[in-house]
This record gives sequence, structure tokens and C-alpha cells, in this order.
Amino acid sequence: MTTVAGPSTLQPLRIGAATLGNRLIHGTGRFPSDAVLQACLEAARPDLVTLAIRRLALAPAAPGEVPQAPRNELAGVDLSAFTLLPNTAGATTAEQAVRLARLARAATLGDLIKVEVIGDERTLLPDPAGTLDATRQLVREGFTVLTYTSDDVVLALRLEEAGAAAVMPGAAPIGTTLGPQNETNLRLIIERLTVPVVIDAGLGVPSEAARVMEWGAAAVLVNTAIARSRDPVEMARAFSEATAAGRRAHLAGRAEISLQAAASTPATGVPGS
Amino acid sequence: MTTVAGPSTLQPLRIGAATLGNRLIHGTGRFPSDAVLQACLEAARPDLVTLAIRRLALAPAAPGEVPQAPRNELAGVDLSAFTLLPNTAGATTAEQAVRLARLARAATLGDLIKVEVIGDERTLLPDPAGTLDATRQLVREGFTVLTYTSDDVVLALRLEEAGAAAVMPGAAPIGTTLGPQNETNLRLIIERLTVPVVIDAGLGVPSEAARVMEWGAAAVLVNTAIARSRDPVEMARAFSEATAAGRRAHLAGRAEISLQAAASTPATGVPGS
Amino acid sequence: MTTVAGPSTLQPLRIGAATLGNRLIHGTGRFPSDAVLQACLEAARPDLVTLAIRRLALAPAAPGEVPQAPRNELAGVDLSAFTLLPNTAGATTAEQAVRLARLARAATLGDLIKVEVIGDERTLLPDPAGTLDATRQLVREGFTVLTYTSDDVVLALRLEEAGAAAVMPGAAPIGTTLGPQNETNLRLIIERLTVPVVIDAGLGVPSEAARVMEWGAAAVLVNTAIARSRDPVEMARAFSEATAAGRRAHLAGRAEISLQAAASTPATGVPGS
Amino acid sequence: MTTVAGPSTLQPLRIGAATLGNRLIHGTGRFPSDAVLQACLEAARPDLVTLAIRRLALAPAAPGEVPQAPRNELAGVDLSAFTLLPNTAGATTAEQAVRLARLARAATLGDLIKVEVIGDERTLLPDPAGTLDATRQLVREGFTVLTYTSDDVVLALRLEEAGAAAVMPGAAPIGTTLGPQNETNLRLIIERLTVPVVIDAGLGVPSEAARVMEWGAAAVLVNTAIARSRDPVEMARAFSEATAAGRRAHLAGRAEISLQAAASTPATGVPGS
Amino acid sequence: MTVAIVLNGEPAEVEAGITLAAFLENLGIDRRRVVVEHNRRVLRGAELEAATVARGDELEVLQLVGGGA
Amino acid sequence: MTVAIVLNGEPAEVEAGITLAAFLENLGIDRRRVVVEHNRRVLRGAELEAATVARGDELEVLQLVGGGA
Amino acid sequence: MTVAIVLNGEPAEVEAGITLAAFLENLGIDRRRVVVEHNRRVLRGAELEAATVARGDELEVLQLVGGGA
Amino acid sequence: MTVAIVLNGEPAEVEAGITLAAFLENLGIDRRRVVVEHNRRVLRGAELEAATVARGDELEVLQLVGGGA
Repeated sequence: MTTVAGPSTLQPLRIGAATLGNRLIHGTGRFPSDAVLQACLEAARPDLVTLAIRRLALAPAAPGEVPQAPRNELAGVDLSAFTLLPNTAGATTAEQAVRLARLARAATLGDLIKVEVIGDERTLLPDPAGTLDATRQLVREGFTVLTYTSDDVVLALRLEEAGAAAVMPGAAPIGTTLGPQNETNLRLIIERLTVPVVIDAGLGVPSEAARVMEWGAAAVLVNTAIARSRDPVEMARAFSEATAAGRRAHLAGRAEISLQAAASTPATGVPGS
Repeated sequence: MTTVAGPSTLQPLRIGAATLGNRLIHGTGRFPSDAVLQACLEAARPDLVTLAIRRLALAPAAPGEVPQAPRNELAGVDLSAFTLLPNTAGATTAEQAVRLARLARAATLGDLIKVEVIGDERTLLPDPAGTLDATRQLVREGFTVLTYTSDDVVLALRLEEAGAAAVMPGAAPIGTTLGPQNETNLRLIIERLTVPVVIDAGLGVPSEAARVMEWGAAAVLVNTAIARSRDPVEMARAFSEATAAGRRAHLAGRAEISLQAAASTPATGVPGS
Repeated sequence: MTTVAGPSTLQPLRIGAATLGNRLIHGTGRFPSDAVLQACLEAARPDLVTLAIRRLALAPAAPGEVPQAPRNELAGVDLSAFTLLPNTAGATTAEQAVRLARLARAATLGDLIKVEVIGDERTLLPDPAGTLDATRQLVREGFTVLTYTSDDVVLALRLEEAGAAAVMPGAAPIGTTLGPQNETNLRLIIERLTVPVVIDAGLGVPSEAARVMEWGAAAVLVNTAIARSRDPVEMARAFSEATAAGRRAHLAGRAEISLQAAASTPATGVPGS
Repeated sequence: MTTVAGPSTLQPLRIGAATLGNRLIHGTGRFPSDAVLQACLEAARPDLVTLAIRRLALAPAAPGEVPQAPRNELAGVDLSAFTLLPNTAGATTAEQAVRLARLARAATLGDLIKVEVIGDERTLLPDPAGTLDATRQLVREGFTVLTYTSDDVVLALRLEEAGAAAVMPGAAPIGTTLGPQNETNLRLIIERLTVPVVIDAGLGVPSEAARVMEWGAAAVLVNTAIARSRDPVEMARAFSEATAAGRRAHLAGRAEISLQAAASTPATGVPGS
Repeated sequence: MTVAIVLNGEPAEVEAGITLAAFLENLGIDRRRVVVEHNRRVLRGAELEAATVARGDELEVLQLVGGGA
Repeated sequence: MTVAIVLNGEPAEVEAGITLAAFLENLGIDRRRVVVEHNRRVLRGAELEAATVARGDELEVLQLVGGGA
Repeated sequence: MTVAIVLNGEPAEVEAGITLAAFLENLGIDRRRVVVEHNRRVLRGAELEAATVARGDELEVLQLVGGGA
Repeated sequence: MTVAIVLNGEPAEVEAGITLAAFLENLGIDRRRVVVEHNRRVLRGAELEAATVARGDELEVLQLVGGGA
């Protein structure tokens, strides 16, 4: 017997110094509490975790008192098990993104950066020129750059040319959980690029994570769809499972679609027929 | 801390005497070999396995020789670990389906039967009247009837009224692997019926299994999509994972779709903004 | 020059005694007023118009007074220009449908009947068995039967076998204006049947009428999408235009889809390239 | 009676000096012959017609002979009835596009230019940076610029800011006839921009033209879908009709989608119910 | 003298022996705009003049109304 | 002596009066892997020992095979 | 005497000092159907009469052709 | 004596000449959990001990927070 079903292991994905056995990249924003976030991370067991960098809120002190820094939402979360992927969220220009990236490097002691330059406050869709400029600059400064972008195919090619270590087209506008809106473009990007393509933003349910992995995406980034589920912990687990299932299916190769129906049961040998 | 991420277990599905911890029902037709089928079953670890009943091929014997029965494709497969779900595939009338069901009961020593009455040889889509008649008759004879049907909502309601233990609308014509064609009707069937709804026929990739489970399907039946994959064993595993992920996501509840983009990173506290 | 663009005329559709130059069948229910309905009919210029038959509301008379029949909503509408297609809407059994059909024949002095047997009050989807029985009975009584049905392919085949002059699968549940939900099944029905296939129920916008006509539907029936538009008259006109455009496109034959991009402008002869 | 169905006229679209009563912009490439193209233009009756500019093919003359220019494919076509919209197809840089635009201005004696800067030879998708640069430059030179772009929302906003008189996002890659791939983005572009949005490239059938017009597109550009139809003349006519129908439907306002079925026939007054 | 019948599904009293044509006229109903079913039998044209109402009859008076699906 | 029967839809000659158990054994068929229908009646276990074949009988010998839908 | 120029991207020999109008006429080209770029400058109407060809000139002669996207 | 600086984008008064390390300590801020930018230059580790605050300085004190996209 030539085929044996032993335990199956999927090859990890490498992006710069990061190794992703689990191809679900887990966000840390918009969770109901840090306890829930911690539980999600324990359930999903990601390798790469995104976070952001922001000004410490310095509460104005009453006269004669020491001002208090408010509790950080990540305070109760043990991030030591994860590789950190800080983003430049909040930047609307390449300059801001570069500045945030440098701060993030000092804060995480790592070179990974997710470039995000927003071009439109209403849709939070990325600015093509700013995104490309920030990528170029940060590659020059030695960062391992993963760039959030739209589903524009040529822009994705340009980002690869600019030295991005991974390109991260959005499935749909950030936070909408609408799921993949442009299969054609996302598949073209996956097909045309040599660097890993990570589907970012807008995924809503685990089946959509599986679906883009089946297309050949290298990984997915999920945040709102987990954080805003009724049960974030189980949803985190489900995204983790579905991402692996989609990867596995991609490698196995789908059965060919047939426009003709075909019985999976033998057509002959039926009594009385 | 109120939320703890311990190991999560999904409640099994009960249909008559069958208990499905794994909600992937695994077919056994069209596999490249019985060795591959055996390996798939070991990888996917289903609880319920479909099979069919057919005339034994009695090879014409040469004069003076004993005729030989050819090797049965299930010969090398250990089915003892599974609950068996024989089907009435091949029937084009209610009478044929009833006859096959009685034979199947004797062969499997169980009362589970998947009713299938084909109404059109080209599309292999089910015959509404014959399907309903066969269901009624077999319920009367004490079978636990799971009925394959189209995505017709009223027919599904009638099958439930007729006593079906589960109703199995097809996602797409048998063997096409086209995936779910009518989300509206499938979701209406899931919503309106009290008995378990199992999505049968036409699923192509694990993400589609996850998707219908997210809608609230109780289980899925997959055959061709596994058997005709380039790597059936890994595909079987992927379908098993994706089905569980979809179930889990259904229970967790999806994040609400927002037509408005919303950052998962705080909007304030960005330097230089 | 072999191709000449003279005025183009589309061949009319014949169903029994009806001749449809305009393949938009126009409903008459749910309009804001009979004046609006009249204006819609003048704008859309259909050939076939549906209506229903209902008990005359007999207002209880005060003692000594003659009871008054309330104003009929069709009162102000001139139907003389149209062929009338009464329906059996309201029927939930074959018997009721047959009774309504006989009354409709007396009322319209025509043999056309649209059979409609509802099987589920919530979704208003048709009852397969009742629909088939009513069709058989009315064909026997000499009616020209157009049968409203689901998108079940085999049921559509059975209705043709039962003698239906046209089969009318719904695009989506009645009144939803969701548009075509199951392209695969609707196209299979169009392809497999010999009698005209009229897409009924659930169309929402003119582009959907055009789309199903492009698939090869013989006609469309539209009511709610016109009646509940902000401007029913212009919407009626738009549906009429789009239906013709879709028919024309079907006959012309679509350009083949190419997964490869191809310039419609010559690739060579560009200065400086 | 307040609503009267007189003849309906749609307001024309104005882009710079062009006035489009017919919102179908008609291409002139890839036609089987100039005779067919002429017939299409007579059938569709567009106001705006695209064309390209290319080097005259100067056939090498034999010694002592005058070299002959080959027959121009537009030779037999009377363009005098149309406003001409030359494109910069063939350009892969902003510089080339500007050069072609200047030549086109001399050739057409008009200021209209369709900017097209291709960024990828395989998909013919536009180059974001080059497209934006060419638009800026040509606006500066006094052209009325209509810019072909991807479905990237922020890029579309930037093109408007750059002074484009119209923005022309592609429905799908040029020449594929795949139809609109990203409804979300196309609708966002239509909603967010003040200048007219013309859907360009990749439309395949008239129903798709109607659909994007229903979304609020100001116009559509169609070439391959007409030129490569089996009957280009009738297809041209169908696109013209469908474009008008879609515009009309947009103005009329679609009936609200209801997830609940609702009869268009009164529910009461049915005998025997 | 009146007799009890069922009219459009409701109990009603009508003049005994009246023709259906007269019955409709009394109600002010234009015969050309309605269709009448008498004890499950559809009556056409002149049949309304001939048919008379008796105790226990089932009478349905219907008309065409707006409808689509 | 043999009699004519219909076996799995095809004409066949079998030894007259043979039990179904013996018939299967003669064909080298493992009884535990098949199911037998005799004149449209499904036989179970010991019934195979008792039932005998007569002229004109319809006999079906079936087995479980791979199948899905 | 001829001089070497670049005509539509290809090397060509033309009569020295000829006007562009004459050059087009010699080639049998209808001036109303083409547009001419002379050393990257687009010439219009009467400019074709004035401009003359010199050694090393870049000349482009273009026309409108069918195109869409 | 204090000097006016810009702290996280807001005007603030701080002790003249204080080191950044001391400044953070006075605010009760754990140095390991923040990152500091001093006049657009990111300071690391020991640099906080060396750098002192002067009039008009721009100081940013940031931390990692939850975020995704």
C-alpha cells in the first residue's frame, strides 16, 4: 500500500526572521478585554501577532500629585511567546509611517514592520503613493517590510519590486468583515508575486480565511472578525483551524470542477433497473 | 477573569442511533484505490461513512470452473470503526429506493438509510415526488431516513413532515464540485427545519464546507471533492478540519458586517498627526 | 459591405394564443394607485399582463340600504390593449388553484392561466406536489398553463411533461426583489426544457431581467420591482428596455470570456516604445 | 391623476466639451471589419467614440516606386457624427502618455483624452503612479482628461484631486469580458467622487452595463464585448439599450430588498381558503 | 320571504327564488365586471338569468384584481 | 438436474432444490459479505439455510460498495 | 542629395531640405488623415509647409486607428 | 526652575536639565514598557540616562498597544 496517513505537518512560512507554523496572524485591537485577548491567543496559538504603537496617555496630574499612566490594554497579555509585528496604523503619509516604524523597532527590538498608510479616512483604504514610498524607505533602513495595500495588482507588483518581504492586500475595507471582494485581483496578485501574499483586512468568517488560503495565499491577518465575535475565543480557534485547512487544501489540489454531474456511486448493478 | 481558553469540545450531532462527533460524513466512491480510501478515513476520522449496495459481479465461469467474484473495492477497508450510512443511489423510483433500502438494512445491520431517487440522468438531480414517497414509506418501515433533496425549500419542509430524521439538500449537482449555488434557499432550509440539515453533493473545497457549517448546517457529506483531489488523504484531513472550524464559528457567532470601515487600531495618539 | 444596420426587430414569443412582442410580462399588484399602474402600462407597453381573481368585497349594508361594492383597484385601468394572464395566487392546494382557474377563465374569456400553489406562508415558495397536480388537471381541462415553480430542475422537467405551455421558475422568493439566486439551476432549466422558460418572482432591477434573458429565458414577469420603485413609471420603462436588450444580447451571442487580458487597441506602432 | 407617462428623456452627461445623450461610449478596436464597425455605430448611435493613435505603417517601397500606406481600418467609417475620445493606449509611462495625448489633440482637433498607462503587460492593468502623473500633466496642458484606472478607491480620489474630468475604473482586466469584479470598490468610487465615473474595460454583456449604471455610474465604455460578439451590430444595439435602461433605473430608484417574501396579489378574498 | 345562503363564505339572507341576475342588480353590481360561482359551478352570461337561489346555496361573486405573483 | 432462474437480472441455470447457502458456497461467495434477495424478499442469516431454489426464481446477490451520492 | 533621419523609429533617407508637406505628398499620404511630430514637436496645419527636414531629424507620422482600452 | 517643552504634542513644563530616565521615573513610567523619541530621534536603553531636556524640546513617549489593521 503506497499511501499512508501518518500525522501531517504543514511547512512553516518564513518572512524575514519570523517563522509561521500557524499561518493565522492574530490582531490585538478591539477586544472586549485583555483577558479575552489572552484567552484568544491561547486558543488560536498564532506565531505572529500584530500590534500598534501609540502615545502613552499622560493623565494631567492634580497639583502636588504624580500623573498616572492609565492601564495599558495589553497589560495582562503575555506576548513573550509570539513574534511581534507592529504596524504603522494611524499614518496618513509615508513620513509618519517611517517615524512610527522606527519607534516600533525600538519598542519591539525587531525589524518586522507592517506598513500601513491610510489614504481615505472614510474607507481606511491605503494611499498608493504613500504606501510605496514608505515601503521603499523602510526597506532601505533594513526593516523586514510587510505592506498593507489595496487589491490593485500593479501596485502589488511595485511593492514587491520595492523590496517588500510580503505584500498584504486587503480582502475588504478594514473592520467591515465583508470578506473577499475581488477574487480575480487577489488571485492575480497571488499568482504574479514571488514574495508571500498575506490577505489582510476585511475577512469576516473562518471559511473566508480558508478560501483565500485555498487560492494560495501564504497567510491571513484577522482581527475584528475575532474581536467582535460573540465568543472571541472559540472564533479565534476556528480561524486557526480554517486557515490550516485552507493551506492543506491548497497543497492537496482541488478536484476539477465538472459542469457535468457525475455519480460517486457506480451507475450499474442496481436491481430492478 | 471570566473567559478561560481551555480545550474546546464541540457537542456531537445525533441522528437516530448515529452519533457524529465529526460532522464530516465521508463518502467511499470514486477513490483511486481502496488503500487511498483507507488512508483518507484514517486522516479524516469521520463517524459516519456512506456506501452503496450493488449486485455482486458474477463472472461467467468457463465450463468446469467455479465462477470468481471480482475484488470488491471496499475489500481492504476496515469499516468497523464507523457507523455506516448506505444510500439508495441508482434508484430512479420510490419503489427501487425502498428495495435498495431493505437490502442495505440487511447488509449493514442498521436502520440508517440515505434516500436518493434520481429524477434526471443528465444532472443527477433528485425526483421530488419519488423522493418524498420513498421517505414516507421507509419512515413507516422504521428506518432512520436521511433524504437527499434539491434546494427546494417547500420540498424540504414536506420531507421533515414525512418523518425524515435529517434532510440533505445538495449544494450543487452531484460530482460537479461547484460549491453552494443557492445560499438563500439553503439558509432558508436550515432556518425553517427542526431536524438536522446536512449539506450533500457538490461541495468542492473545504472552505465551502466551513461556509455552510457557518450558516448552521448540522453536517456535510463529501465524496468527489476528496476522492478526486490530487492528494485525497490531505484533502480528507482538510475537509475534516474545515467542517469543525465552520461549526465552531457558527456557535461563536460572526462579527456583525459593517458597511463602514473601522480601524482595529486606536485612531488617536499618533505622533505628528 | 455585408453587414447592414437596419432597424432590428426581435421575433415575438408565442405561448398558446398569446403573442409577446414585448417579453416583459407586467404585474398589476401593489401599485400606489390605479393611475400609476395605468401610466406604467403605457410606458412599458407589455403584451401580457397578470392579474388575480378575488371575492368582491360586499360591504355590509345598513338596514334599508343597498350594500356598496368598494372601488376596484383596476377600475381606472384600460386592460383592453393587453392579453390577460390571471393567476391562481392565494391557492395552497391544487383544488383551490383549479377552482380559481375556472373562475378566471370565465372572467377573462381566455384560456391562459398562471398556476401558483403556495406551499409555505412565510416564504411564499411553491408546493411541488400541488403545483404539479394543478398543472396536470388544468392541462386536461384545456387551459394554456404557465406554471410558477421553484428553481428545482427535475420539477421543471415534470411540469413540461405534464403539459405546461411555459414553466416559470422564481428568481427569488416573491416580493423580495433579491434577484436570481441560483444561476446554475435556472440555466439548467432553460437549457433542458423545450417549452418557454419565464423567470418569475424576485427580480429586483432591470439588469437582472437583462441577465436572465441573456441566459436564454423566453420572458420575465415583474411586479413588485416596478410597483415599489420610487418612480414606477420610469422603472417600468427601464424593465421593458432591459428585457429587450437581454433578449437581443442572447441572440447576438456574448464575446467569449478570456482569462487573459487583451488590448482592444493595437499593441504596436507606439512612438517612443 | 398626478403621474403621467409621457415620453421620457434622460438628461445628457457633460464631460468637458462633450455631451453624451447616449451614455454608452463605443470603442473601435478589434472589429471584424470597418463595415461591421460602421454598422455597429449606426445601430448603437453613441455620442462619444474612442480611438487610438499609432504610427502610419510606411510600407518599404521597391526601387523607383512610391511606398504605399496600407488601408486604415477606420477608412470606411464615418466618424463625423461623433465626438472623438482618443486614448493613450500603448503607453507604459506618463511621458509616453503625454506624448500620445499631444499628437491625439492635433489629430482630433479636440481636448478630450483618455489617459491609459499600462503597468503590467500580462494583465494590462494600469500603473498607479504613471496614471496619476500623466493625468496631472495633461490637466496642466488644458486637456479634458478621462483617466482609466483600477478599482483602487484612493487612487480614484487622487485622480479627481489631480483634475481628471472623469475617472474610469475598470470592471475587469481589459479584453477579458469578465464583468464587474469588485462591486464594493466600484460603488465606493461612484459614491465618493464628484466627477463622473465611467466604467471601463472588462464588461461582457449588456446586463453588466445596466448593472453598473444602476449603481450610479455616469457612463460605460464597451469595446471587446461588442467587437467579439457573434453579431456585433445587434450586440452594440443591446448595449446601448441596456445602458439607457440602467440609467433610467438608477434615477427611478430600486424597490427596497425585503428578506421577507411578500405577495404582490392580495392575500385575502380567496374562495375556499 | 328570504332564505339563508352562504355568500362569499359568509352567511347571508336573500330573497327566495330570485335569479342570480336580479340578485346582482339588486346589489348594484355590474355583471360584466364579476364572475359568479353557484354551488361550485361557474355561470356564464345567460346562465345568470336562468339560475335561481335556493336555501343553503353557496354563492361566490368574484372580480379581477391587481396581482402578479 | 438444473432449473432456470434469474440471477442478478440475468438468466442462469442452477442445481434444482439447492439451498441458497449451498449455492453461495458453490460460487465461492462469503455469506457475511453479501446480502441475498429471493423473489423480492430479503433473507437474513439462517434463512439462507432454509430457502431452496426453484424454477423461475428471481435471485439477487448484492454487496456493499463504495458510494457517496 | 539625401540625409539620414529617423522616421517612425526606423532609419530612413530623405531628400535634404524638403518640406514636411512635400515629404508627405511624395509618400502619397493625405495630410488631413495624419498627424506629424517633428523632433518631438507636433506640427499643425501650415507648419508642415514651413518645416524642412535636416540630417538626424526624428520624424513621426501617425494616424488615428481603432481602439478602445 | 522648569522649561517649556512639547510632550506628546502638548505643551508641558519640566525640570530644566533633567535626564529622560529621571523624567520617566518621576512620572512613574516603567522604562521597559515605553519607547521615547527626543527631537525626532529614537532613544534606546542607556541613551535615556545621557539625554537631558532643554527648552523647546519635542518629546514623545509611546507604548505598544493593541492593533491589527
